[in-house]
Amino acid sequence: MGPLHTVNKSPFASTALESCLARLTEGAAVLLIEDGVYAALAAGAAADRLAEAANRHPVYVLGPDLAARGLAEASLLDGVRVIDYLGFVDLATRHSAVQSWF
Amino acid sequence: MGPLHTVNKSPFASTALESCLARLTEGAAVLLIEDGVYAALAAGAAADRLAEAANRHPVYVLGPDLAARGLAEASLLDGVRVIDYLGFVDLATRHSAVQSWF
Amino acid sequence: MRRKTFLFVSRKAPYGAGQAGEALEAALIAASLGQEVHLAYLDDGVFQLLRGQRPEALGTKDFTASLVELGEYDIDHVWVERQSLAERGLTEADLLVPATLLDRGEMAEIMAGMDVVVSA
Amino acid sequence: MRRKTFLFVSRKAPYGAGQAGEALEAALIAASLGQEVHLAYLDDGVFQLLRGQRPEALGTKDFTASLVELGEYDIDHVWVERQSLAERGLTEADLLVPATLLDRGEMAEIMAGMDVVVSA
Amino acid sequence: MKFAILVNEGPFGHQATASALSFAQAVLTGGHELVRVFFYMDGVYNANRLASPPAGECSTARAWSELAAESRVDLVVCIAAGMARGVREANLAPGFRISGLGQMVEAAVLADRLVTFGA
Amino acid sequence: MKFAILVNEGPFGHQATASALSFAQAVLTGGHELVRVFFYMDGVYNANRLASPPAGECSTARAWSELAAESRVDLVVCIAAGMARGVREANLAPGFRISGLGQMVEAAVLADRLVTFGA
Repeated sequence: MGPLHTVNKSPFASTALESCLARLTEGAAVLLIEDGVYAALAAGAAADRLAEAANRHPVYVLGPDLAARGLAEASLLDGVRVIDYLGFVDLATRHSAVQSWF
Repeated sequence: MGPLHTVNKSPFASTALESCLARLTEGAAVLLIEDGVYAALAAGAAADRLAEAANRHPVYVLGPDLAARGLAEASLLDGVRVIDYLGFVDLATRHSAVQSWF
Repeated sequence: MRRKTFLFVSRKAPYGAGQAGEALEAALIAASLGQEVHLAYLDDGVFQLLRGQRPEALGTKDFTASLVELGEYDIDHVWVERQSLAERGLTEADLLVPATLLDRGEMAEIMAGMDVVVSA
Repeated sequence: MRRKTFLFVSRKAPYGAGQAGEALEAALIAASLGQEVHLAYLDDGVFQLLRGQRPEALGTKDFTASLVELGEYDIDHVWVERQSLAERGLTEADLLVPATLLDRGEMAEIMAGMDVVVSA
Repeated sequence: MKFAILVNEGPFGHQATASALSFAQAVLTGGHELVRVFFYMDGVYNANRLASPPAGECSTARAWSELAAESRVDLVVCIAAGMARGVREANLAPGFRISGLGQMVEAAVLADRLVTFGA
Repeated sequence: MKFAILVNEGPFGHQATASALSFAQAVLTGGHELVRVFFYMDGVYNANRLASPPAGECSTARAWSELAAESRVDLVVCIAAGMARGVREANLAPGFRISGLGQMVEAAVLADRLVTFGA
């Protein structure tokens, strides 16, 4: 398995997500945390780019960070999977390393 | 006179400059400080948008922040004026208020 | 104390690295001291006004509790930029407080006309 | 101590809000402890390698002094992304240390192949 | 599996600390081993015993201390980053210890995964 | 003209403090009045007397203290932000005082311009 990439910045404020998505390799996965979760909004301007990445890589979003921000799962892009912290730990075990983008 | 807008983030990492330029009003000026000075690089990908704003508004860049980063004045976009901290204070006196973008 | 117009500009999403709560606190103090306080929400700042936030799990205070009490501080000027909402797929119905929606140019004029602008 | 491959990834410009110096310090310690250390510069991180920086006026230490001593720490792997340079109008001649230029895909493969990735 | 955590942000106005804490708890709940939490850069502010959050907020320093007490997690503050920011033995919260950056490198070597939170 | 300065970032890993200090010095050099410097949010870390920067770096806390001593500039640390971050009377650098947010508002009213540095 390739690395797990975490992104914690809003795609509307920072280029961190875009930068991460441009460097995904075979077997890599993306986990959106903190302000990174806003990228998963289906109706947001950043959705197309993430949807394209989600066709080739698993994309996860941290549920507790969605809830804190008042974002409903129903508002998320199709194909994005919501996980909790135990799921985050589990993903980390199943990937070769964890790389943070901020 | 309108407000003086300071921007302290790199245009390659943050949307702060773009956001600022989209809200300039008659008589407003822009001062690039800290990592904001990278926006003034003539050969950089952010140059066109700044050049367009510079046609309608004075655009300044803080010299000490250029020097710290190893950026030469010769590498800057035409029309961008380099000032020092005394110049920054002077600009603040000549504008109605100072608004920070970060 | 002389009365000035204060604008508190929120451009950042809450929680991640924002100071939403501390900025709002400053606005409430300014209002308590008799200043004319305006709140402007643009860019990711509009996420601060989203209904249904539950930040307790992050260990941080729910600053939105102060938002719904703005009227008690005589803060009547809550400005939200329409384009910022639209870019994020949000509408006025998603906001937890009554606000006045402005176009980008109107927001720019509001910001340009204030005595004091505090960004957060 | 077991020997692992460590990659220190720099994506931020120096000084503004960067931890260029602190990240480099960590890399030097890892090398001193016998680890295989790689440094990757991409996005605004390439600005850290620009010749002619004079940060003394900002009151911060000139971390570029450590950069030129990388060889003494047996750090031979300095990777710079070609596209990141180009987007900023920079060329290899602007860099203050010898580095290996990589295309975006090559950089991605380098990052994906490390035991430990530390971002700064 | 063995984990190490690196915290690079201070406890207020940044979510990174809360994220790191939740991740640390989940590592333990998931039956894994947490080798060490290393506090670097502004992360050292987490270890300041004098910090007392406002009513309604949770003290992350206290939460780390509790984690250390309950689960014997090794919490290490970088000495250089701490000195620079005024975090020293005199104001160190319970459960933290001060040491060098080598402890971060060692943790990354001993653990199977290093996970960074911040900046 | 009368100026007030608001500092919202801590002294390490952020240039905002150095920028604010240079601006403050230029205000005075330019013959203007500096009504007050208010330290809010992570800016309160500037007032920590215990901080001692590594060799080769300038101590901004010391530089603020010098500015206060030489030019009688009023340096005010927000009490709530300071409490939350462990900056208190006990570790306050010389020349700083602790007070409430009202002092920030008052400074903005008394001054002709408020200039914010950070975050």
